[in-house]
Formats: sequence, C-alpha cells, structure tokens
Amino acid sequence: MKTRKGLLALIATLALIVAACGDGGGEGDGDGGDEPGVGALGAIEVAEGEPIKIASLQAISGDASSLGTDQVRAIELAITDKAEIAGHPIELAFNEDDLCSSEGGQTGATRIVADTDVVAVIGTSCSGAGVPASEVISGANRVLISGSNTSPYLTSDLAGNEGPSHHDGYFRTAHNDGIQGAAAAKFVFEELELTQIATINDGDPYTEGLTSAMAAAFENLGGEVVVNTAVTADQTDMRPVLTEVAAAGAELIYFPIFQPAGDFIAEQAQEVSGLEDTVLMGADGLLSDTYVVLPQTKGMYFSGPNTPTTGEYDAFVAAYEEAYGEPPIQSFHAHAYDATMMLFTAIENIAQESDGTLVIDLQALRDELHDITYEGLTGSLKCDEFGDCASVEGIDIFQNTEDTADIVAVRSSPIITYTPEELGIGG
Amino acid sequence: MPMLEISGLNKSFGGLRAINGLDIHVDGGEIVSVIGPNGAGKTTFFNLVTGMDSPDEGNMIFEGQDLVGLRPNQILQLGLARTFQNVRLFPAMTVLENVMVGQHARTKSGLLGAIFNTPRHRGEEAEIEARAKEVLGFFGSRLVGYRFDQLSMMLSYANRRRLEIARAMATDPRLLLLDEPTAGMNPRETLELTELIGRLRSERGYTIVLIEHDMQVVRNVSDRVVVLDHGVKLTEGSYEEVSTNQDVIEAYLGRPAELGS
Amino acid sequence: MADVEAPAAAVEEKELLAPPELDLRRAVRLGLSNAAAMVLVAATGIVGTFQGRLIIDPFLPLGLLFLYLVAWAFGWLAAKPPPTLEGFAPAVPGPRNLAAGALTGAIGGAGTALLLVLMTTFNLRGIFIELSPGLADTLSFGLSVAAAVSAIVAVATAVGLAGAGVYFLPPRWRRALMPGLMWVLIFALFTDMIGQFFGGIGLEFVTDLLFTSRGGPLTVVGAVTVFVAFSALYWYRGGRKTTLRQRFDLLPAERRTRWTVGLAVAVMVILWFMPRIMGPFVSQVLDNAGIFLLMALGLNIVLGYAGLLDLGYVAFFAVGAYTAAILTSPLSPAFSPELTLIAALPFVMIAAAIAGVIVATPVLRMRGDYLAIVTLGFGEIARILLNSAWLAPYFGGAQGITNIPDLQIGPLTFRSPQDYFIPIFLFVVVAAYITLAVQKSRWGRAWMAMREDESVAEAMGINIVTAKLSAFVVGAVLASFGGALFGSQIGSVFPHSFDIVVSITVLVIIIVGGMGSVPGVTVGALALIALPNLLREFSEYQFLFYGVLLIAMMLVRPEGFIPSKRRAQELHTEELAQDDWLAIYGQAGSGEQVAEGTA
Amino acid sequence: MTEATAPARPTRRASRITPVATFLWFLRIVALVVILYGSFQSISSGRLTAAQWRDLIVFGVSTGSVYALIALGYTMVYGVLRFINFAHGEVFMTGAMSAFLVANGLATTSLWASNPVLSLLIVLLASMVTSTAVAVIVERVAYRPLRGAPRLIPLITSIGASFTIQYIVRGLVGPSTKAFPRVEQLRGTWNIFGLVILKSQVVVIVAALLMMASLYLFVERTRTGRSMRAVSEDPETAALMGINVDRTIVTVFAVGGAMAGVAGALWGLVFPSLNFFSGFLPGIKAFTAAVLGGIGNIVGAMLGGVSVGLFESVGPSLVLAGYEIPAFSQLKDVVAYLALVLVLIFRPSGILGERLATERT
Repeated sequence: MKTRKGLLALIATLALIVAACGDGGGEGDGDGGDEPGVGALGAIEVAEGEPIKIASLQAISGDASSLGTDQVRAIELAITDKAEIAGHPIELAFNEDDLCSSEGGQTGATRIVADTDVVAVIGTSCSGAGVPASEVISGANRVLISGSNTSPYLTSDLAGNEGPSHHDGYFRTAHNDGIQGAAAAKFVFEELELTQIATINDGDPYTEGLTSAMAAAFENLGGEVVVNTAVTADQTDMRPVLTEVAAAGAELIYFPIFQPAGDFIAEQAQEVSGLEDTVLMGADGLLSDTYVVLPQTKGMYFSGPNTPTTGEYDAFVAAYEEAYGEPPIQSFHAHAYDATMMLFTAIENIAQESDGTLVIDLQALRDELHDITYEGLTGSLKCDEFGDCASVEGIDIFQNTEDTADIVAVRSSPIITYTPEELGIGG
Repeated sequence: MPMLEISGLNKSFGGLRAINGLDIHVDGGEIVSVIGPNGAGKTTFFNLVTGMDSPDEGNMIFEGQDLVGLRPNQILQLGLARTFQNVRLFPAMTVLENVMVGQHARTKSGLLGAIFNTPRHRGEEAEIEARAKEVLGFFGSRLVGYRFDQLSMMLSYANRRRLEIARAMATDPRLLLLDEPTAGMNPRETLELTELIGRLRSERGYTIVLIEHDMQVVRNVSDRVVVLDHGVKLTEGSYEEVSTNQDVIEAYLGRPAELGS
Repeated sequence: MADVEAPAAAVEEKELLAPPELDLRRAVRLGLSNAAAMVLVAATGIVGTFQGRLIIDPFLPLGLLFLYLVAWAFGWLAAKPPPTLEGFAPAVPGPRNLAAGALTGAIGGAGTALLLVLMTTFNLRGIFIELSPGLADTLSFGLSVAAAVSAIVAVATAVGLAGAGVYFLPPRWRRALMPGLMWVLIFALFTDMIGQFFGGIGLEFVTDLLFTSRGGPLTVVGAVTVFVAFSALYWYRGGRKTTLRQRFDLLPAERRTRWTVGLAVAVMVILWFMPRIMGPFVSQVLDNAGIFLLMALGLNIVLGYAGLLDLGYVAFFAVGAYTAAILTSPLSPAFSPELTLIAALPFVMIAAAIAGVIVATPVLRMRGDYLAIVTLGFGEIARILLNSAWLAPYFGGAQGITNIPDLQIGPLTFRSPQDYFIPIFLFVVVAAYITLAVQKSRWGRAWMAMREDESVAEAMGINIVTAKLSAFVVGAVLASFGGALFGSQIGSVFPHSFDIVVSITVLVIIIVGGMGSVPGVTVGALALIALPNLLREFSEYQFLFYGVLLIAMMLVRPEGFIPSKRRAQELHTEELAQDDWLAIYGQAGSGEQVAEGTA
Repeated sequence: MTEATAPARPTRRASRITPVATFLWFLRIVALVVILYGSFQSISSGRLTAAQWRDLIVFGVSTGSVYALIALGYTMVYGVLRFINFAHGEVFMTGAMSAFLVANGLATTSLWASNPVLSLLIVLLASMVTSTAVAVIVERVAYRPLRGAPRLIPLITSIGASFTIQYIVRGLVGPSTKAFPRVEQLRGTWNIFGLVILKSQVVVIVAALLMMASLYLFVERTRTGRSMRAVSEDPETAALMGINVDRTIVTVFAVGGAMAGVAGALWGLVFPSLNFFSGFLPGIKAFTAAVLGGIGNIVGAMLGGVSVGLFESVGPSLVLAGYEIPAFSQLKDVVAYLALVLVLIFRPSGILGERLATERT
C-alpha cells in the first residue's frame, strides 16, 4: 500500500513537472546549427583544415544489403574522386544502416543529424526508410539525396501534386516510379504489341508503387491489366498465383520485384500449364548478376534506369572493379555517385570562405540543389521543385538472352530507351 | 432433505468404469468417511462432485441445486470446497496469498478498483487479509507470523496439508471434501489432524466428507462410513457395522494391515 | 560475451555432478567446446566486425579481445572447482585447476589456429563469406601462418591460464578487479555515449582525459584510471561485512518503503533529465527502449503473472499503432477523422481490448505450449493482413500509413526524440504502477494461482475464463499504447515493423530481466534495446545475441537477473529439492490433464 | 477442448452451456460456411481448368510430404518430452543449407551431370549428417539440462536455440539467398497413369514415402524403437525397466534430425533456393501437420503433412479466390496459420488421435 501511495504521489509530481517542462516540449524543434546572421536554416561552419562531413544512410545489412552496399561504394568512390572542396577534405562521417525499414531510417537519420557538423546525407536505399528519414533530416535543416528511392510519395506524382511524404531538402537522382512504369507500359504495348498483362508486386513499397504506375499507364494506352496481384517477399511457392495468371490469360507478366521471389516466378512459370508462351518482364530490382545468369531468366525483358555507356561510366565501372574486386552488384551505383557529386558541386558553389573557415548556408544549399544542372553518369540532372532530379534520358528496356553472359552484357545492350518527353511526362 | 444427494452416478474412462451407479447422500452437519481400496473411485467421486470432471450419467443435487454441468468455480460458489490427495497448493505463492486466493469467489472488487485504489477496494483487501489470517490462526501457531510471507512450497509436508485445508476454509464452504487429509503424516500429526477435523465441524459448522485410509482416523471422526469398491457402493453405516462387513473385508483382503491398525 | 556463455553454461550444468578426479577429461571436453566457440566467433564474422573498434588506443581491438574473452571464460570454467556439499570444506584451488584452464585454452587456440591454416591454404570464402584475408591477418596478428599458429596457441593458453588464475585471487580482490575490468570495457564500448554524458553535464575535460577524442577509444591513461577507480570502489564495498541489500532488508518496514520510494524518485529524476543531457540520438534510443518496456510490462502481466506464453504479442502493438495512425493521420486511406493522439487513445484502448478478447477466447482451454504457437499464428496473421493488397484500402498495405502528426497536448508539441521521451516516460511509469497495483490485487492473485495450477485455481473459485481474458486485455492495452506512441513518434507505420522478432525481443526482455519483476523488466529493456542501438557493431548480431541469451538464462538463471523476490525463492532454494520440483510441476502438468481429460 | 465446456449430457439445459462453448460452436459453423461457400463460388466460376487444379493438388502433395518429414521431428520429440522443439525448423534449414553447399560444390564437377543419382545421394547424406548433428547438439546443450523443469522453460530455450542457429548460419554463409544448382535429369515431367507430374515432385513424394515407411518399421519393429515408445508412454517406468532414457531421447532427436535432413535435401528439389530464415515457416507448418495428424503418431504425421500441403496450395485458390480477394496468394500463410489455429481449437488430438500417455511431465 505504502509504495503505491508513493507511486501515486510520484505520478502527480511528474505531471507537475510536465507542466513545468512545458517549454521543454518545444525545445527540440530548432535542432541543427542555428547561427545568427545567416539563412533561415542556419549554416555549418568548417574550421581551417577540418573536413566537410557528409553521411551515408543505406541498407548495408539484411536482404537488401546489395542495394545499399553498391551505393556506399559509389559514395566512397565519389569522395575519392572529389578529394577536397575549397581546400577542405571530405569525410564520410557516418555509414548508417537504414535496414530498409522505417525504424532503420528513423534511427539512422536521428543518429546522423545529432552531429551538427554533417552537411548532407546520401540515402536512403529503400523508400520505406526514406519516409521518416526525409522528415527527420529536413526537420534538422540538412539535405537528403537518395540514389535509389523511387516512390512518388517522397516527391510528387510528376503531375505537380506534392507527394504526402515530401519534405523540403529531399532530393533523389533515381527515377520516380511514374517514369519507369510508363516506360515499361509503353514498351509492352507498342513494341511487344501485347494487350493483356498481369502485374505482380511483393508488397514492398517500391515494387507496389511501380506495378501500380505501370498498370495505370498501360490502361491509359488502351491495354488491359487482367491480374494485378501480389506475393510476399519470402514466398517460395508461386504456383497458385501463376495459375491464376494463366487462368486470366495474361500474355505478359510484369514483376518488378527482388530475388529470391523473382527466381521462383521465373522458375515456376515454366512449370505451370498455360504459361508456356507468356512473356516475363522484370525491373531494375532483378537486374543483378546473380539473376540474369539463371537459365530460367533467359528471354526475359527488364525495365531499368538508363545507365549510359559513356566513357565516364566505363571509367567509373573500372574504378569500381579496381577498388572492390567485383563489377557493380546492383543498378543504382551510378545514381548514388551522381547524387554525391551533385552535392559536392552545390556545396562548392555556395560555400563562402571567411579567413580559413568555410561557411555552408543550409538554405542556400537547398536552393542551389534546385537550381544547378549537373552533368552526371546518368545524364544531366536537374531537380524539380519536389526534388526529382533524374536524368531526362529516361528508362532503358533490356533483354536477357542466351548470349548475354552476365549483367554487364545485358546492361550494355538496351533494346530501346525512353525519354520522359516520349512518355509525356514533364521531366 | 439431505445436503448433498447423489443418485445413479456413472463415470468411465475409456473402458474402465470408475464410478458405477453410485448413490450417496450427505446430511447437513455430519462427517462422512469414504473408504475403499485404491482405485475404488473415491477421488473420481470427489472430482465429479466438484465439477473437475463431468459424469456420464446421474444426478448430483446440492441444497436443491443441480451440480451437473457446472464449472468447478460455480460449484465452489454454492459452498463446496475440497482438498487434494496429492497436495496441490500454489507453490510459488506465499502462505497468506494461497489463503487469500480462497476468498476470490466471495469477493468482487475489479481491476479498475485496484488500479485507482478505490476505498472500496482497499477495504476489501484489508478484509481479505484479516480473514485469511484468522483462518490460518485456526491451526494454532503453525502457519502464522513469519510463515505468512513464506512460499507455500517451502512448507513441511504436514503444513502443506494444513494450508490446503485453510485455503478450502477461506472459501466459506458449507460442505468440505477432504481427500486423505492425513496421508503421509506421522502419528502425532495424524492425531492432531483428527481432532482438528472435529473442530472443523464444532467450531465452523462445516459438513465434512473425507476420503481416508487410516482407519484410526475414520473410527474417531466419522458418523457414517461409505465403502466403495470398483466404483460401486459396497455398504455404508457406522464404523463398527462396516468394519465387520464380509464384503468389506474381502475388498480389503491382501491389505488387512489397515483394518487391523 | 553471451555468445560464449551458452555452451559454457550448458556444460557447467552437467558438470555440477561430475566427480573431481574426472577433471582432465572435463578440461578436454571444455577445450573442444572452447575451440568450437572460438571458431564460430571468428567464422560468423564477429571478430571481423568488431575489429574496427579499438578498446584502448594503440592496441587491443575489440575483435580479438572478443575472441580471447571466449578462451578466458572457458579457462575460468575449466578451473572451476567442483561444488562442495554443505558442511564439506571447499576444494582449495591447486595446480590441477591451472592446468585445466591452460589445457582448455590451448585446445581452443589449436582450433582457431586450425581454422587459420585451413582458410589460408584453401579458399573457403566461396562458402563462408566471413573468412576473408582481412580476418586471416587479424587472427595471425600479422605474422606468417607458421609463426601465427604457435602464437595463437600460446596466447590462448596464456589467456586460459589467466581465466583459471581468477580462482587464486583472494575473493575480495576478485570482487574488486573483475568489475574494474568490466567497467573499462563498458567505458570503451559506450565511448560516444559517455562523451555525450560528460559533455552534457559540462565536464568535457573528463572525456578529454579518458579518451583520445570524443567517441574515440580509451587512452592507456584513461583505461588505467577507470580500472583503478572502479576497482577501488568495489574493494571498499567488498570490505563491508554486509551487502547493501542485506542492510536494506534489516531496516524496519516503513523506512524501507521510504527508501524504495526515494530511490524510485531519484531514478526517475535522473531519467527525466537524461534526454536533455544525452542529446537527440541517445534519447531516440531511450524512446525505443521505453516503447519496448511498455510492451514488456504488458507481456509481463500475460506471461509473468498469468503464465500464458503469448508469442503473437506484436499483434497488439500493431493494433495500437494502426488504430492511432488511422485516427490521427490525414493520409489514412479509408477514413481519417484526424483526431489528436490524445483523443484517439480511448479508441486505441477499445480496439486493443477487443483484439485481446479475440485472441484470448479461442485459446481459453488450450495447453500452454499450444497456446504459444497459436498466438504466434495470430501475430503473423495480423502482419500479413496489414501488408495485404486485400486490406490495403483500409491499412495502406505495403505503403503503410504516413504523416502521422506529432503528439499535441494543449499548447505543447512533442516532435524531437527528446520531447517524446517525456510522454513515453510517463506512460511507462503509469504502466509500471498498474502492474504493481494489480499484482497485489484480487485479480493479480487469481492470475498467479492460474499460472501455478489452472484446474486447482478453478476449483478454488476462480473463473478461468474471465481471468484469462482480463490478463490478455490488460496486456493488449499496454502494448497498444506502446504502438500508438511508436507510430506517432516515427510519423509513419509500415507492416514491416510488426514482425515476429518484435514478440521475441519482448520475450527476451522479460526473461532476461526476470518474469514478474518490474525493475528487472526495466533494466532488461534498457540493456537489450539500447545496447544494439548504441553499439552499431552489435546490431548485426543482435538476434544471435538474444538467442544465446535466452538459452543461457534458462540454463543458469531462469529467474532472470533482477528476479522478483518470489521467483528467486522459488527457483533457488535448498528446501526445494529436484523431486519436490518434479512433484509440484508434475501435478501442475497432470492438473492440465484433468482439465483436458474432460474433453 | 471445447467439449470440456460443452454439457456432459445432450439433455443438459441450455442455461448450462457456457458462453465460451457457444462462441466456439459459432466459430466452427462460421468457418465451415465460409469454406464451403468460397469453394463453391470458385469452382462454379470455372476460373481454373481441371489441369490447373490437378497441378495445384500434386504440388500440394509434394510440399506436404516434405512437411511430413519435418513433422516427424516435432511429433517424436513432443511424444517423448512433451514440448515443442521450436528449433526443429532450423534443424531442417541447416540440412537444406548444407545440401546446398555440397550440391554447389558438386555442380562444378563432372559428377553432377554424369551421375546425378550418386551426387544426389551424396547431397542427401550431407544434409542428413548435418541435421542429425545439429539436432543432437541442441538437445545436449539446450534441453538435457532442463529435464523436469516447468514446461514453458524448455519451450523458451528452444525459441532461443532456433534464433541462435538461424543467426549462426547467417553469419557463416551470409544473408543472401542461395539458388540450388539444377539437376537436368529431373527437369520436365513424367506421365504416370495419365497424370502428368513434374519429375522432381515424383522424386520428392517417393523419397518421403520411403523414409516414412522405414521410420515406421524402425519404431515398430526394432528394440530401440520399442524403447522409444516405452519412454514416450512413461519415462519413469521406462527408466525402471532398465531403458536408458537419456540415450533413447538422444536417438529420438537424432532420428528426427535425420528426417529433417532428408526434408532439407528434398526441399532443394522443389524450391531451388533458400536462406537462413527458410526454416521458420516450414517449421510452423510442419508442427501444424504434426498436431493435425495426432502428436506422437507417425502415420498421422504423413497424413497431416499432406493435408497441410494441400491446404496451402489449394486453399487460397479454392476458398479465398471464391470471394474475389485481390492478391489472395499473399494470404497463403494466413490460410496455413488459420488451419493451425482451427486444428488446435477443434481437434487438438489430431485426425488419428494422440499417442500420448496421460501427462506425467
């Protein structure tokens, strides 16, 4: 009894303290290095000889780890290539794991912004992680640039409507699902001249967004989506769903998902009666070395962000192989590299030197990122008002044939490339 | 009319007929002993009466209430409480708590009462505790004082038996079913318990049915003895009548020690 | 560390009964386990991952430390004198103990050396991805393989010897030095947090003294300072005749309660100012810990009190999060009243209560272990449904529900992790209070009785149905609050967050902390949630760590680290011999049978 | 369980039927109606051709027989120790994983192509050895010290063991998903009595049946088998009869492990891909199978396994599709779990009934 009275008393006192700490409630709001006399968002000062700190927030463990590792490597390469900005070295102060989940994004972002010297964050790998991360980092007045988020939620639907999870200071060099979906639809409808398709996503925001974008575009073109279904990422037995697809009489299956689910669909599609001559089509999630070598994926089509085979790109790939002993393991390294480089350029443009100290005005940085046009590996990047910066060069369609031995071979021979203009989307 | 009226009770497990057309009645205020060789169905009989097991057939009327189909807690509500042959206390709860649990059915304050620590709840808690201590006091100095906060599993065997009886008493029963209360006790403890069973009636006014192997106890406490064998009632009557009954002796053949004792 | 305790603990358990003269064979067996453990630590990449972190500045990287900590522990175990019965003189540690320790260490070292040789001669990396050249360098101390082999064995032997040596320290020294070392480790591991702390209370110079840089490794000076300081402290405490606890227990009751309350207040005040001192990240971690603590307190009622092992507990968490999300977020797909979180809480409660009843009713008459697996099923079903395209129109499917507004109380807005610490903290306090209040109440007793022996409880007048339902409902409501706070703090909910591992984590928390013990659960939550977050290296091995911890706890301390008094007595009393235990629980078992027999 | 609350005699007054009982009856009826209506809808809609239904069924049977093999481990351990060996799914996974590693090694050699049978046998052996070893070690480390402890304690330990194994494997071979090399000889179909069946599935079903049969003989005929049954009947008495309980229990784990190993190897044929987490779901489903077939009942395990396999392969297309639920195959596992829940509520003693002595543990 006594203790309980004590506890009651406690709660009362605590309640009082809350009231007292009322202002405390608001306190945290203005996090981030507020400095007098600079832009509304404050500025970050880098003292003589100190490094400019940036951070990476990518999926480096778990199933999506290849997606993140690929980009972390690209960021590291970019830092090596850039070496320094206005005489200050560049430091990758954090290499956080977004775990490809919202908590991961939240915790990682919070950890990063806790260090008020970090100018910008390159990430996240997964849109799911991007949602909270974008909020946290924007709230802390820094910028977040992603090389692989594609969900329209984070920016806009490309028709001028702000995405629900868009926050100022969020940018991305990857393509908005809207574009890739449209490209895939256009290809299937016009080039393959198929009118009945099925789409399969795996419940991941990225794949789900992409399939619905594709489906919408395809129906606009006059085609029919006979099945728009989903599997789970850890599902091994695709026969029921494939049987449904067969029953619905789809001529093509578009499944922009990841491995291993992608393996099973390709594998088991051969075993389900009624799918013998149904065309399979995946997206960049499956454009990996481990996938295209599988025999059952020969003849498959893929839609994927355009990675130009320019001289610089080859040079980059060479550098990548030289540094990490293997060719790029996923499809967003170039975007991450561009994101990082674009950031550096922007910093370079707006940073002011005052007796050795470099002052980076955060508001100015955001504005600059919206203004500049950056010529990168993935083409020339120009960020719209919602932070979509992806190259206007658009989307490639690849085919994996018997004579494409590995991913490089596949990537190097796109069947067709769509520009946003062709897709009727204002880039 | 009798307090507990049982007629045509049947229960079989698989092929085995544990209780076979049993008729037993218990009048208010008497002490009835149920005896019989192992496997005679004595404990099954208790399980059926307390609803821990449901009969295949038969009627069990307690003070005009049909017991068949009631859950054990509902039956206890009506005023039947029991102890167990192999003492079954709540080992990880203190002596006091064990007895306090006994009053669960007689009290009613709810969770919210506890959370907001309402006066009503506090009052009831105090009552429960006082009552529990009073009940434990019934066993003299054995279960009081520092014992209150001891885990029941740490008690001696005899004390566990006593505690079990105390727990049953705390439920304010009118009919008390004791399953071999003296099993595993030394003669002194047994004697003590025998006299205690007497007090249970005289001071508490309980009607008592007990299963017992120790004929000493049976002779000393019971007004009436019921002999079961293979689920059938062999005979009933005063100890003297029963102990001289041929069938009973046969039923006990091979284990005369107990009768002789 | 726990990685090594599991095999160790198991062996120890068995060896308790082994006669002393066997201890050579015992040493060999332990040695083999040691080898296995060390090889696993190396091959699972623990060494590699932790290598990056220096403990003390120029030397001693965490990876190798970890590896040889294993050898140390096994050496210590091997030298452990066999338990002596009451009244017998305790065995005096002699050379044979040392030998045992050394041997164990040596075998362990040999195993590791073998691994090194294998991985350098064949290319195993195709199979075991962690066996990288980098690891080889680490293991071989940068020596040539040949030299390394002998070096490793030598070091391992020495370490094993050291482990055994512990028994030769006089007890008081042991009790002083071991914690000293432990604290050095703690300082080294939580370097950035400690830096934060001293910074927060304006004592940067301490940080500068101890660490090379903020967040950097300890300097030699720092390490020595910490070691000496803490050893001294424990030395002083070791001098006392009675431990604090004993003297506390001797106090008269009302003074004791006064102390407890005082202590509680102190702790809370500290926790209160924590976020301000610790800055956003640590607060974020504390918030997570708090939310899990909220769940743990709930499960503590369901499992700790009522003895119902609910493996689908995450479902209630999800119900809370999603109900709150739907009611508060402008983006909730189907219907969005856009209430404030406070206004939504009553509905969250109701939803959780309903969920509790839905889960509880079918399992009312089920065996304990069946109940576990069925609840697990419910948990998974909840997640899959939330993620399904079918219910996406209501729950947003994979896209989850975003833009959950910040917590608003009157004029106050809670946004940053520091802010959120306040409401989470308050909820935890309330939950803890409820747990304690209910435990002492009629229903608390009913639950415990049910846990002890269901059929007897029923025969003693407890309505099993209501008892189970109420336990589930209370647990569900607490978890749902956790969920609501979780959602509004992160600002979005995705089905992905409500995985079975959440249930398991909560389970681990209360097992480690101690079933039915509120302080235990609190510490458990802080340790198990905060640790992996603060030590990023750990996060990859988090669940390995949890798994080993579960086994180790069950084997060595089933009552948890900070047991409720009752459980401690229950599981560690001499009066309670094994057969008693069997008898008691055997009856509990057969009790269930009676209930089922009627089926 | 429900009957416990249901009236003892049909003639009982309604007032005596407890709310719980009514609720459960209600649940039963609802479940039944839902299933029947759904199946009727989807069949009458004629969405799937007979051939497609047949495919689903055959596939269900082959998956089911893998579940059955795993289920044996649960059923035997539960029969003897009365607790759910949660880690058994992981035992299976380690088997599958080692099968993969060996197969991958062999695939680079000529043996794989030239002599598939031999190489498959090697793979099988590898996975059996691994699983058996893991099972025995787990028993030794995690369970033996806990004999006679309260029921929940070994259950919790087994959860711990399960996670430990998962993440050790993850650490060793990495989180990535491995793709089994393919056996060309097993591609394509065979025509058996007019049934066109994938070769791999035929192999799986046959192999499973063989293992079952041999295990059955082992348990029913051999001495060890008898002692197993004795121990599961009543450990104490068995011990008094001079049976070495500890050794028998180890044998039980070993045999269970071996069966899981076989399952692991076969798994590679049906689903040529796995990762460290692949053991969890099959584990749960196999447990369902064990309960459904009747705990401690070997023939039951086979039955249960096949039925669970059918539930999840046919169930979604049959029932859920009937209600035009979009993307119903996402709910495949929901079907499996619901099956588990319903079985445990309404038929906890399984189809063929439990082979459990009245509880003594």
